[in-house]
Amino acid sequence: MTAATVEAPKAPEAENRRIAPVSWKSAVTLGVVTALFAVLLLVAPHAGDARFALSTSGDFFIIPVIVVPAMGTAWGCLVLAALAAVGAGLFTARGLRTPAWVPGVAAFAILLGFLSWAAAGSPRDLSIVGLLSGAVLLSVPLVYGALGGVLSERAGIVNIAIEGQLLAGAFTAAIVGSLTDSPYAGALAAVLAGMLVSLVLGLFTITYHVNQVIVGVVLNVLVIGLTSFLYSQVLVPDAATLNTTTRFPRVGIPLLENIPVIGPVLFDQTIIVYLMFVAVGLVWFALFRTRWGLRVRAVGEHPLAADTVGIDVVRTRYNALLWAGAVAGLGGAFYTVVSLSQFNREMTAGAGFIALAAVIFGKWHPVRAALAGLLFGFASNLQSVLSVVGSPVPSQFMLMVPYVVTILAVAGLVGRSRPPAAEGIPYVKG
Amino acid sequence: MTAGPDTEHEPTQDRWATALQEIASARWTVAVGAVVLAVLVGSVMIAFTDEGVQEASVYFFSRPSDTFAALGDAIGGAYSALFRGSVYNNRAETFAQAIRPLTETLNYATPLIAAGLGVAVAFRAGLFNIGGQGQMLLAAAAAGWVGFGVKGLPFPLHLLLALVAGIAAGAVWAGIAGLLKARTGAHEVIVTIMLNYVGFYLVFYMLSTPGLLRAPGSANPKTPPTAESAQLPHLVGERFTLHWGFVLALLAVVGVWWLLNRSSLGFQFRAVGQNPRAARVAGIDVPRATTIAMLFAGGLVGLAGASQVLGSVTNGFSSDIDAGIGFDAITVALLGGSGPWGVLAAGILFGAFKAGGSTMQVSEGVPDEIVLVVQSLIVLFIAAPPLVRAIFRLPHPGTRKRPGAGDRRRAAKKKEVTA
Amino acid sequence: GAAPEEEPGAGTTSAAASDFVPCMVSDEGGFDDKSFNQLGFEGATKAADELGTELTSVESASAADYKGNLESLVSEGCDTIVTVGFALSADTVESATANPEVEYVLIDDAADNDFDGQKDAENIKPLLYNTAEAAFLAGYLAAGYSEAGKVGTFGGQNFPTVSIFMDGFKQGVDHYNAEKGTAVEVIGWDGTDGSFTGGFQANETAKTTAKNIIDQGVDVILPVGGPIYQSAIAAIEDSGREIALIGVDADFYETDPTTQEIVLTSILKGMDVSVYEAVLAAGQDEFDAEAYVGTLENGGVDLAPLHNFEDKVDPTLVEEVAALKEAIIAGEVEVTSYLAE
Amino acid sequence: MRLELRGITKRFGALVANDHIDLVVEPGEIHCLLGENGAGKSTLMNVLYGLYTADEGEILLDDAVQSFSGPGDAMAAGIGMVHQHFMLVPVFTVAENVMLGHEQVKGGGVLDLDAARARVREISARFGFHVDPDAVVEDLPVGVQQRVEIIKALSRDADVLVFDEPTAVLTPQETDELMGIMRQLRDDGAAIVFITHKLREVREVADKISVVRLGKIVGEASPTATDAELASLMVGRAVSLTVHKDAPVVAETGLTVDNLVVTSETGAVLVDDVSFDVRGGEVLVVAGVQGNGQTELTEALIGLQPNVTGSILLDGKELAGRSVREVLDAGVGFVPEDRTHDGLVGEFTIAENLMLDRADGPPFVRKGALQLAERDRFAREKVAEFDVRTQGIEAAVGRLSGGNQQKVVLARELSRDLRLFVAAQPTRGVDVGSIEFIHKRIVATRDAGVPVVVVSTELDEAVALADRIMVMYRGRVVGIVPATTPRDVLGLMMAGILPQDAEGGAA
Ligand SMILES: Nc1ncnc2c1ncn2[C@@H]1O[C@H](COP(=O)(O)OP(=O)(O)OP(=O)(O)O)[C@@H](O)[C@H]1O
Ligand SMILES: Nc1ncnc2c1ncn2[C@@H]1O[C@H](COP(=O)(O)OP(=O)(O)OP(=O)(O)O)[C@@H](O)[C@H]1O
Ligand SMILES: [Mg+2]
Ligand SMILES: [Mg+2]
Repeated sequence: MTAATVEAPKAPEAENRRIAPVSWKSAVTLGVVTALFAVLLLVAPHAGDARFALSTSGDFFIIPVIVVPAMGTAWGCLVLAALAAVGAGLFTARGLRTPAWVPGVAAFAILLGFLSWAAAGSPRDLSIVGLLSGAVLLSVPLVYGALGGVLSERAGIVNIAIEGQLLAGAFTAAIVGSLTDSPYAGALAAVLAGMLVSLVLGLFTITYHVNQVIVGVVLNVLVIGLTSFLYSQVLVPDAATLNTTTRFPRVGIPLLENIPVIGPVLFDQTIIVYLMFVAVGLVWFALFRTRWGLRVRAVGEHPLAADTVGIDVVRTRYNALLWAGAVAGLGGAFYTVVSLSQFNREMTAGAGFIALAAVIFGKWHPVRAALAGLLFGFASNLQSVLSVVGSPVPSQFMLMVPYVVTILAVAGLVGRSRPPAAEGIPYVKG
Repeated sequence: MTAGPDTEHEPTQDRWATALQEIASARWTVAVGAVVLAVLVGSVMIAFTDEGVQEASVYFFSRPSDTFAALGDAIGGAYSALFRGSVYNNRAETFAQAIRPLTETLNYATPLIAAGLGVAVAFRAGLFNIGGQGQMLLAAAAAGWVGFGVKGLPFPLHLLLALVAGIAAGAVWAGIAGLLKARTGAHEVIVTIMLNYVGFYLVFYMLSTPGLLRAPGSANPKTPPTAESAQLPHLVGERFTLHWGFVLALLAVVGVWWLLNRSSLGFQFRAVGQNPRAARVAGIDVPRATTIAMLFAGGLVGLAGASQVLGSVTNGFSSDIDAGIGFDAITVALLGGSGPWGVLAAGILFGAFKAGGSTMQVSEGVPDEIVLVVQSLIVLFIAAPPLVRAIFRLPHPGTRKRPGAGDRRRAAKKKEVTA
Repeated sequence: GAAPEEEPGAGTTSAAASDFVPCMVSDEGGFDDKSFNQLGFEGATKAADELGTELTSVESASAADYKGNLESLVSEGCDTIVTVGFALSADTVESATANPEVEYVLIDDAADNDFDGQKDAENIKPLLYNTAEAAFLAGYLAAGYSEAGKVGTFGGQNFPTVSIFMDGFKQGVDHYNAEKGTAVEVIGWDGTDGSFTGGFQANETAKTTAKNIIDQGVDVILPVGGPIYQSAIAAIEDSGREIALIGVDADFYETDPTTQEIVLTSILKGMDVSVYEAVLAAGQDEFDAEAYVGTLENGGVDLAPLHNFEDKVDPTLVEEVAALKEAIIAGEVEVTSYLAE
Repeated sequence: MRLELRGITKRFGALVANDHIDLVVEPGEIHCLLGENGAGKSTLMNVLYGLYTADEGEILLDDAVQSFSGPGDAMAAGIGMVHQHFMLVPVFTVAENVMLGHEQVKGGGVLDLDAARARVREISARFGFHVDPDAVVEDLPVGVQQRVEIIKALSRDADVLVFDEPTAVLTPQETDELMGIMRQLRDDGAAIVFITHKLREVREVADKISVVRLGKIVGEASPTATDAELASLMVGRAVSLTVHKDAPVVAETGLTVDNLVVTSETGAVLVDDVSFDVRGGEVLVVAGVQGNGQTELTEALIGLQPNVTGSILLDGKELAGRSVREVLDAGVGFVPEDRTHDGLVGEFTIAENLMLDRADGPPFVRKGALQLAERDRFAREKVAEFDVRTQGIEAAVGRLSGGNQQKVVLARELSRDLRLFVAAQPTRGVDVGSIEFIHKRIVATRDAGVPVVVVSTELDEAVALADRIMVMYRGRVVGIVPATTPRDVLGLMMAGILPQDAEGGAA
């Protein structure tokens, strides 16, 4: 060894001086949203009380209906949100990172204020339980679809075909569920159908190196075409035997289901919903805690590096993709053996694309993607609940709510998200 | 060490074999193979639905010839109907009627080409525009509103104004996604998907509201017809629906070609699309390029929307005026390799399917989902030449030794070395 | 199976072969929309069968197809073309003007696109249905039947052909309240706007919309819009409560036997019958282009029998509904709707 | 283990990258492979490692013929490789990267990260590395990433080890350490293949040298051969290894940087209160271990860093806070450190890349339209002038070898009217022939009166090119010293020791 045995510095930046980052994004977003809400309250004030119902009949104890003066509450919430916005501004000005609870408080205040405003003067109770449980149900296919998206994209395969996987799952579950009279068989068949779509996606993208976006887009069209064709040619003529399923029953979890608010929302559901919660955890665990997940992520980030350590890139990608199809297919089963007892043409109606958005929104992380799906479900049900309570906003604008909320959340709070590095690039061996 | 040994002692003996091999490994043979494969699958589906085939197959074993005859009838009938409906109607009495299908094809192709270009331009700038639906709806709303709402303007002026309004509306709707991406990093895929829904409900609201888009006096969510002075004139005479929108689409093809290949802006789009980091280092304003690219993309999709309400659907429209073109445009753009000429060809192919699909349904009772299936299979197979080659046992291009790129490079180097 | 005898010139099987060509084009909903496309298709098919011919039909995927599809039908030599809905109205008028020798039947629209109160082409027969009248009866019945004092409704999209049901229903409830001094509430429609699922898909969105209405405590629900009633049924099942469903268009008790246990009644809109009659008349060279408006009076709209609910509904209420029907026919009780204006 | 390659031939299409190569590496031997860019060294090693399948020839280990269907087989047979381009997953931690492919698991496939951490620590300790097993690789300086590569190869107890240009991104000290490790491994009986472009390293560590040219072994050399002999054997002609430059003719005007501070998005201070000036006709080399703020300094000069305070005056005009476009228009030429990611658009042609930073004005753009004739004329001229080895100006730049890619970037930047030239690591990974050329061009630029800033981690290069040397450590300037400063003093400065102390310490 040479004389100069100077110890190389270890990670030099570690001891570097730090100056705080200055990002005004969350402060500005909060300010803008608060201002918009203020404008709403000024332009369209609403007299009367707002009534919130928290309990359902099966609860351990009954929380009485909460009645609040609507405008007072709304203004109070506005002040709270404004304070949060100012707080975020102060944090930023002081060069501190705005803690997550600040936008949290603001979001909650605005939501509550908006609910009060919208429900003002209505004689009807706004059921919080209904709002939340509907949100969970609306998000089920989105969450499954998003998990499928996360699984395949983590392995480096862009999954535009979630819509096709959901639809194929829904269709197969309907036929098999009807023929066997068993929702379990239907769900299993849906899993296989989702895997079949994945297999085709894999064949073209992994084996034949076709552009992943093309294949995804086209597979959606193909599945829509095939299921619609079979629906009109096979299911409709013989609906009684081929398109009438038994649905999964709801199975309440004893005791837990009687807890007010969260009991009926979380613990009185069908097995597919419970499985969804389990699946979120499992996908997270599998991706980040197991050998399988490490290899899947390696293949999605740097397939050549994975290859150089002896990982079979092609097999790993197929494997992840098949799991993705299985999960998304199961989500499709929700349509025909949980929600309804039959299949209808194009019944997924774009849910796969919303799920795709949730994948990106959730930054390719299973838990965050699931939360994004839940947020979307919540916003959808919010519009529905408010229209029932009798909101003053035209129905078309209420129907926009989930989409606008998503845009605001992505632009204002999430920002740039980085996909797995090798996503979309076929792996061709030298 | 350069070219393989076979070049020297390959005799001139078999020119034919060489020629055949070259033909067999050409790209268009793959395209033909793809179409044949897709048509085969479609045939199975047609046979499956055809009553004649079903009836004959019941007694297949006692008289199989019937089944085959029925099969032939059904499949031949369906595909000849597809041809009759999209290219040339040999059953027509007059020549004008006979070529009507071709004009229909071009008519259907018009918005597909324009919107396909919109998706392609975004693609080249590294952006995935799934928002065609929303952009078309907004464009149709704006062009339609000018087209029936503005009174007293003379013909070309009114039309021009309506066109500009439509293109601008499409551009703005896509521009929102571009701006958000540039400013906040919000992923354009999310934003464009969401804007589709927002656009749909917004347009539906306007259609439901008297004084906005809804026809006065009507209770239905539908607009009044487009004023004569704002309509795109017929291109080849009153009898054909084909209108000047097709010419606009062709101009857009040329324009996009120029934009992408000959203009500074297009160069910047492509640089940003291929390598945004290098583009930034080279002084290109990436956020600006992103925003402008989305504006262009939306404007082109807007042209599709405007040409629909000013040319094809002039009797007033409702909230389904986008007709799925926003999504078909993605396939068209991808099939066309995101290049203007490819988009033109793919747009016409898809237009032909749409035009022929109707005739297939009408005269043979073939459900038009089959067209969807055949269409998507063609795209899949065309995109995967190795698969098609494997199925038809076509030779792989480059199995024959040709003096290749590397050879020349090496040769150059060698010269340099020996010099 | 055994092969049939080979017959020379086999092709048409029916002896009563006719050279009349009836045709039909759907709107974007397609012929299995469980609504007007489907019922119109059934009516037209039945007429074609009876005439010994076959119905030539084409489904539109979107508005852009209407013109081309009509064009295809005309060039296939159709004699009578059935079209569906306001969306096809203008294109039907255009096609009818260009082809005066062809007869057109337009379901659910007046073919009056310049709003002068006259249809715009001579050879179109518009079929209209003042369903508000029947919905009025349903509303009255529901109000009387409801023990909770709350009834609900929701629709696919806020189209007049959809909201006419919801509005008539609400008028019926209001009438009941006025008569009886009760305060039965209608949830989901306030007279101008209400709860809509945003589309005509039977899916989770439709189901949660139904569920949210059910959560308000209603015991009668009226879903309007093709297959979305299936979502309502699923929501009713999930609620575990006894909630009655009111069908629309056809008698659900007969068309969808799975509903027999819960369907209180259906608001009938006789599209199948009127289309059948119009096409049959055309096939027998008796086409008349007179606009047809289905009302309680001519039986074009009606309330279906109560079937299983016969014993669950107070007989006096049934009598009141019958009397109300007569009163509406006689013009004593006014039902407003966009068709009655 | 004894490694023998017999008649290895590897073709890419019509191109023969390896042409019947025979090579024997004995256990306990360090075998150096020399050759210019694109000679086929990496290809040969990738064949050995199972990444490529040879078209002809066989691989023998201890005289047993092997058939590898992938790197997994090669690793199982005892071959380890440190790749020229890092084979690390950037978002993984060090431990995850090291364990990838041979993970230790607890029950049910659950990763045993503790075992992996322990393994990393153990190897680090054995070879004197300092690597935190939980650090995320992309946050690490390149030198540390290289260590992770080495740990990865070592963690599998390979008998045959391939090091493909591992020193390109290392500092002299790090290089010395690595060579120490290689010797240690050799003494333990490993057979080692070592690829490098740096002749000093070859002579220091090689037991045997084989020279590859155009896919063939063209000869062996002894470790005692001179640099000039090795260089001409490699390139096939005589190469001048020293930079000829005259005494600087320094102008009055130039670049003045005052109190420059650059902060990252997360708030780390990357360049900490840096001040210096460079005058026209002078080369300032910024030396230092990779990751001490040099990259960020150059990026701040060009306007690529968002959070910058302080002042950057060029000929009296303020550049801080300007956009990249404005800085380029002020006459700044810039060669980024990472040419493939920051300097070139790989899918673009050579001609297009040559106009990349002049895409919105004359001479290549008029009235918004590209001037293709002008562009192609310019491209042909520059390809000839800079001796870019290519089939033509329409060839995609991504297909060029590294050295030629670098020439394209240089050609583009040097053909504008420059008032300042900034080049980061201009010769990294480039063969001696190309280095000679690049150095000549940089000196010519200086002689034309332009102030030049060159960032280099290469001491040889720094000393050869510089008129003055500025050493950076942890974002700060340790000192600005004349080019004649002794190497060991510079080495100590690069470790953060102030010049006066360093001179004492080295003496
Ligand atoms: N994946 C590939 N596809 C086609 N040709 C390739 C590929 N990889 C290498 N080559 C060819 O093989 C030749 C040898 O490349 P290789 O990477 O082995 O060079 P090298 O000697 O390692 O050069 P350097 O010193 O720059 O690392 C290249 O010039 C190139 O022409
Ligand atoms: N896909 C490809 N097809 C054909 N030739 C290729 C391909 N990829 C690379 N090459 C060739 O590979 C050579 C470059 O090889 P390589 O990437 O190993 O460069 P290099 O000289 O090793 O540079 P560096 O040392 O910076 O890695 C070029 O000569 C190019 O012609
Ligand atoms: Mg190499
Ligand atoms: Mg190389």
